[in-house]
Formats: sequence, C-alpha cells, structure tokens
Amino acid sequence: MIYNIPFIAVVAMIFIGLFAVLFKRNLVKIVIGISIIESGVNLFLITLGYREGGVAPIFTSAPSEVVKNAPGSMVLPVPQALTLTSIVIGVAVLALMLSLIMHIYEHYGTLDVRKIRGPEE
Amino acid sequence: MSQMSKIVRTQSNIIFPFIMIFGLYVIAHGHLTPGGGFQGGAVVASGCIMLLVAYSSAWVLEKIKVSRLSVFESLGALGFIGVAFFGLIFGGWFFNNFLVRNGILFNVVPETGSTLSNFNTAGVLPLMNFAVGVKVIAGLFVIVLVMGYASSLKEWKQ
Amino acid sequence: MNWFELITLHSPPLIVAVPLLAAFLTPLVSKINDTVRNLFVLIMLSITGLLVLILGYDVLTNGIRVYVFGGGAPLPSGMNIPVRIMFEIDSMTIFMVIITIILALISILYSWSFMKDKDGLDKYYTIILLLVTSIFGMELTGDLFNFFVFLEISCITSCALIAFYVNKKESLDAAFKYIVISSIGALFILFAIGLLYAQYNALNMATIANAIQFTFFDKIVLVLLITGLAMKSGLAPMHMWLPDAYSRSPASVTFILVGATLAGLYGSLRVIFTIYGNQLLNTGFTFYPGLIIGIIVTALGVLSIFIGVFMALKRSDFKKMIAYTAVAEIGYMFLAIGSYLIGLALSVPDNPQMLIAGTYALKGGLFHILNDALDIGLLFLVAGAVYYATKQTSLNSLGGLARNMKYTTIFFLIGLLAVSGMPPMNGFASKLLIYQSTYQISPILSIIAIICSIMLLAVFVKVFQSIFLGPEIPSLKNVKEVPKSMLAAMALVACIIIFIGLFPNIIIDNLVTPAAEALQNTTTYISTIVGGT
Amino acid sequence: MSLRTTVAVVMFSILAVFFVCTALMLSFGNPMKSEMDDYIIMHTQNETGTNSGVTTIVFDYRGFDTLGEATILFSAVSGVIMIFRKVKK
Repeated sequence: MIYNIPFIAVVAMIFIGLFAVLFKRNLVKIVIGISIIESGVNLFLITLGYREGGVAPIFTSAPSEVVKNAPGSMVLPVPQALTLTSIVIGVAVLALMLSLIMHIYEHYGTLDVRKIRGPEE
Repeated sequence: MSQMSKIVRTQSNIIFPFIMIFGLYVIAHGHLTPGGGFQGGAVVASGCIMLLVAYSSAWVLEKIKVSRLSVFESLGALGFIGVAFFGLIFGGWFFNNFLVRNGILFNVVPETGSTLSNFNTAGVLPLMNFAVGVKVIAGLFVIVLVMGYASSLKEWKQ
Repeated sequence: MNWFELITLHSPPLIVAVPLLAAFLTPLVSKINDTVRNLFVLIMLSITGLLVLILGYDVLTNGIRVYVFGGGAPLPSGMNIPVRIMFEIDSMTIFMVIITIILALISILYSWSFMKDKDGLDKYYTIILLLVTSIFGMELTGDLFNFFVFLEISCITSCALIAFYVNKKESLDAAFKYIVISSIGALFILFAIGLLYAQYNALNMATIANAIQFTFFDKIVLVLLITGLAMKSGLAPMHMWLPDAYSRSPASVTFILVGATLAGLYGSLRVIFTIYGNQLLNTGFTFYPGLIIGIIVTALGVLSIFIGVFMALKRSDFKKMIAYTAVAEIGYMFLAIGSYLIGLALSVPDNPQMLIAGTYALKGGLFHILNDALDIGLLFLVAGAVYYATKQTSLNSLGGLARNMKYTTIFFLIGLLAVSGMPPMNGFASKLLIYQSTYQISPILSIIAIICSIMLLAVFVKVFQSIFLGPEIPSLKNVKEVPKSMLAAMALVACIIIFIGLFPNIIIDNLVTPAAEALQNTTTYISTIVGGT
Repeated sequence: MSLRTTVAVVMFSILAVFFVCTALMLSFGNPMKSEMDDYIIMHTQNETGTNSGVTTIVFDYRGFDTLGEATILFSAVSGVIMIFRKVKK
C-alpha cells in the first residue's frame, strides 16, 4: 500500500485536473487543469517503467556490475520515450490553447465561462 | 512588455553563452548521454526566450523576422523527413538506419557493454538529433515571440 | 523488381510521407506565387491519390499488407513481440483511406475560389495538408501509440482550422471548446494505452489483441478508449463541440473535419473489433461482453439520432441544422455497429439468423460511413456557397435564391434527398440495409430509425422552401452564382452520390463487403503479425 | 445548471472508482512483463550502435512517432502564427 504512493499521486493529479476542468469557471484555470491531468498521465507512464534499483538505460561509462546484470539492472526505456513524445504534444496543445484564450479575452473582455456564450442562434 | 532594467539585461548577456553551449552539447551528444534534439533544443530556446524577456519582444522583432524563423523550422522538419527518405533510397526501407555499419560517417559500432563515449557512432541518429534541435529551437522561440508580441501590442493599445 | 512493384511495396509510408513533405514545403513554395501554391497542393494530393489507388488494388487482390518502419521482419528473431512501428493495412483501412482522399481533393478544389480573398492562406494550406496526413496516419497505423500521436495532430490542426475566422468570436469559442474536449479525450486514450503497455508490454494492436484476457484492467481500458474516441467522433453525450465546430468553420474545412470525425469512428471500430475481437464471445461471464458493448453502443447511437434530429428541428441557422444532422448520421452508424454486436451475441447457441442480420447491419453501417461523408459534405459545401454569395446563414434573412443560383439549388436538392434516405440517392441504399437488419434484431430500433429519417426530410424541406423558394428578398437581388471551382467541386460530389445511388452493388461488392469481412475476421489480422496462436 | 453539475459529479465518481482501483492494483517497482524493453536494452549497441537506450527508441525503433511529434510542433507553430495573423477588416 505505502509502496504504491507514486500511483496514488498519479490518480490524485488526474483528479485535481478533472475537478478544475469540470467545476472551475475561469478559462485559464481550465487550461491549468488540463495541464495537470497531462502531468499525471506522464508520471503514470514513467512510473510504469521503473524497475527496483534500476539505473538509466545508457551504456556510456556505466558501472561494470550494472552492465553485468543488464537488462535487470536498468529501467524500461520505452515509457521514457513515450513520455518524451507526450510532453512535446502537451507543449503544443498548451501553446494553442493559450493563444486562443488571448484572442477570446480580446473579443469578450472576460475569461468567465458563463459570460462567454455565443448568442444561441 | 517594455525592456527590463539594466541589471537584468547585463546578467542575461553574461549567462546567455553558457546556456547556448550547454544546449548545443546536449543536442550533439544525444546518442551518448541523456538528452537529445528535443531536450537540447528546449534548453537553447529557453536561453533565447530569456533574452526576449529581458529585452522586450519588439526589440527582438527588429533583429529577426518571424517569417525567417518559420523558414528555419520548415528546414528542420524537412531535414528530419529527408533523413527518413534517404533511408528509403539507400537502405531500402523508410526510416532505415542506413549509416550504421557501412556509411561514410557515424559508422562505428561500439563494443557491447560499458564503453567510453565515441562520437562517431549511431548512424543517422546524430543527424536526426541535429534536425530536430533546429526545429525545436525555432518552433518554441516563434511561439513565445508571437504570443509576447501580441500581448505587448494590446498593452500598448490600452 | 521493377519500379511499379517498388512503389507498391513502399506505398503505405509514402501515403503519409508525401502530404507531410508537401506540408513542410508549402511555407517555402508560397513565397513564389498564390497560383503556384494552390497547384502544388493539388498536385501533391493527386500523387497521394494515385498511391492510394495502387495500394488499394494491391490489398484488395492480395490480402493484408504489413510495412515495418526501419526494415526487417515484423518480429525480431526469437521474440513474440514486435519492437518497431508497423503499418497494417486491410480492406477496412483501404475503405477509409479512399473516403479521406476523396474528401481532401474536393476540399482543396473548393477552397481555390472559396478562400481566394482571405489572408493567411499559406498557413491554411499547410494545416489542411497536416490534417489530411494525420487522418491517413490514424487509418493506416497498426500501433496504438502511433495512433495516439496522429490523433493529437488531428486535434491540434482541426482546432487551428476551426479558429480560422479569428475576428469572429463564435469561431474562437467553438475552437476552444473543441480543443478542451478532444485533448481530455486524448489523455484518456493515453492513460489506457499505458495500462495496456503495463500488462502486455506491447504497443502493437495485433500483439495486444493476441494476448488480451479481458481482465479488470482491460475493462477499464475499454471504457476509457471508447469514451475518448466517442469524444473525438461526436457521439451523443459528448457531442457538444460538434455543432459549434462544424457550423462556425469555413465550409471547405468542415468538409475535411467530417473525415476527421469518421477517423475517430474508425478508431473505435478497431478497438472493438480488432483489439477486443476475440473477447466478444468470452464465456467466462454471465453475459457475453459483446452483448453488453452492443447494447451500450446501440443506446448511445439512438440517443445521438434523437438529439441530432430534434435539435435540428429547433434551429433556424442553416449551418447549425446541418451540423446537428451530422450528429444524427453518426448515430445511425453506431446503431448499425451495435446491432451487429447484439446479433453476434444472440446468435451463439443455435440462432445463425441473427448473425446474418447483424452482418447486414455492419455492412449498412460501413456503407453509411461513405454516404454520410458525401451527403453531409455536399450540404456543407452548399451552405458555404450560399454564405459566399449572400454573407448570411440565418433562415430568416434568406429567400428566393433559386432564381439566381440555379446550380446550387439543384445540388442542395440532391443533398437533401440523399441525407434523408430517398430512393434514387446513395443514402437510401445504406439506410435500407440498416432498417432491414435492425428490424430483425429489434423492430423498435428500426421504427425509430425510419421515423427520424422522415423527420430529417421534414427539416430539410423547410430549409429548402425558405432559402431557395419563396419571394425574392430585396437585399438579395444582385446575388450571383458562385465561381466555377466551387461549382465543379459540388458537381463532383453530386455525381458520386448519384452514381452510388444508381449502382450501389458496385461499391458494396468491391469495397464494403471486404471491409466488413476484414473487421469480422480478427484472427487473420492477428496472425499476419504474430504468426498464429 | 444543476443538471450539468449532477452529470459532472456522476462522471467524476465513476472515473474515481476506476482510477483508484487501478492505482491500488498495480505494483510499483516490478513491471509485470518486460520482454520488449529487455530486447531493446540488450540490442541497442549492436543493432544501432547507440549507447543510449532511450535515444535508440526515440529515433530508431519508434522513429515514426518522433516524426509525428515534430509534425505536432510544426502544426502548433503554424496554428499560432495563423491565429495571430493580421486580419483585413
């Protein structure tokens, strides 16, 4: 149970983010919420790849006992690569959302979701 | 966003070369140490963005055009996909690592196990790292530059 | 090996790489001239179309194709899990890719005049090419994480295109709504992919499908994947973004966005039929998993049909009505898929009649994908033409356009009949298949589908009457017919619609039936890579 | 407004059950299976000549993903420039 703290942290981050997206009324806070969910998912991927006592999967000047016990002594590399991709995706989405928010603020003069409703028809 | 004070500008002038060198190191040694094109590109881009914050986006826009940076980004992307196409032409498959054993450059295969860093390894990976690095530097810098310039225009209007 | 075999061998990556290369080159090419840029985009997409035809012919005659990036055999020696990314192309993929290339070519043709006097066009063409690339990637790939990457590309590019009219606040609003919903959906999908990776240590769809056990984790994964993809394809409870996004973007963009939503639908088909395909009749549970999935999907489909039709009845904005109709049409497809799953589950002990009915439903649903893209697309193109000529989209301020815009009127009439499933058009052929087969599964579903279809006809007759007929409005006296390239694009779609309507058997026999068989036959898909279980 | 809140709360709690169960059932520190990753760690040096396992995956084994990632950055930049363009009134 106590050993699962990284996964519990993942779930907590996803919930904080979802809470912000569902119940907050400020556009910037919604974006922060999405960002937090995304960090949670990235943390999840990284956590999946951890092997107890493992080091980074790099052979440049690696200690000899690590090399002798490979692959058991190295963490899994695939989740790290996936997380790298996912982080860049997050940056791109964040940039686009923030620039949309800047334009919305220019047109509506507010960031409140309740006031930003186009006319129904 | 107006220019910041003289202390900040001098400090950023001093730190900037070190950030650049570190970022370029990370890009160049992507196949040997932790890091690579994306990480190093992000480091260099954040160095450029530090200058942007210190000297205001209008000042930066006088020195360099958005369209030119955008061309750089296109070139980086073209380089990346070009390496992939070269794999198709020389290696027979899309994304083939055609340089790794019998290319002209980067063709050494290290011994299995712990080795010292040999820069001349890894086939097309250093080329791809470089292309991605150029792309990320230009891309991140353009995003922040455009957004900063737009917000400074609005401030000025009010 | 001559050059034709070489192109056939390498066509899967080239279908993605050629539009991508064109997208990277467009900012450089557009420095020369506008006409050169438009021609460049059109020629690059035509080359892609040629590659699609070559690949399609090859797959339909020789069976499933696998392309491994970086070369080598699919499986490394002595391993049971593929390491490299793969494309796996079966008949279903070919069906979707052909739809996409038709949509892309017509949209580029249409935007030649439609977007002519706008600015920011070089970025517009770049992003359109990227969107087309991402749809191709989603459809061709056989790797889950690669699917996610292309899904995100399509989210970002669609959002940028929806916000194309940056000086209209409604379109910014719609774009923000779209990107929030679709990025949350994409994060759910990423979480699900992480869970699958944790259990089976693989990212390849065929490998996961081979190993899957329907454990507790797999149920969570199924729910998350279907939720995320339904958010992308605009199924009923998650449909809020769709009417706004469709109605506030330029018409040429909407035409491709239809393709992007259909790619989301394709993703959910792959999840249900390929990844979970061997578990649909798992006997370890009280009910078959296929039955439960089928009931849920059918319920959501019926809900979509209801919401789409009733909201379309209430609106008075032309483009919004068409957008809600699109929601209803998505509902028809999910209804058909759900009917197949129910039929499959009911047929198991000794009731093969149900499986036959279900197969017809599946064929109808797949055929409807093609027809929906064309019908809804044609209506949006007509709406764009009306907007181009009059700068109005509200029903109240339009009237009597049939006098000045004869061709547009004819095209709208064709689209109207096709969307509401009237006999000479293509909508009739696919909807008839759905009605017949759902009647055998459950008569109520069939009756709902027919009634809603008739109500769609009522909606569009109202629109037709108030826009094109009636007295001429003084302010619209000087309206002219739209330019030739737009007319050509609409005429092309209308011709395809009438052709399919007159000879539906050609399409059903050559494209739809192989696609349905490919979906039903999970074992072949798996054994192509993993080599039999 | 209240209907919306109710739906949100229901969705939220369903997801809560799922995610918490997931977190409690996984175990940190020992992956269930690691065949693919072991293969990559053992073959990164003699197949691609690279010392870093992560770079091998990013640019060689899963290079196509990285092309997609570069495309995402490219499309985000194009989108931001397009959104901030000067519009003729």
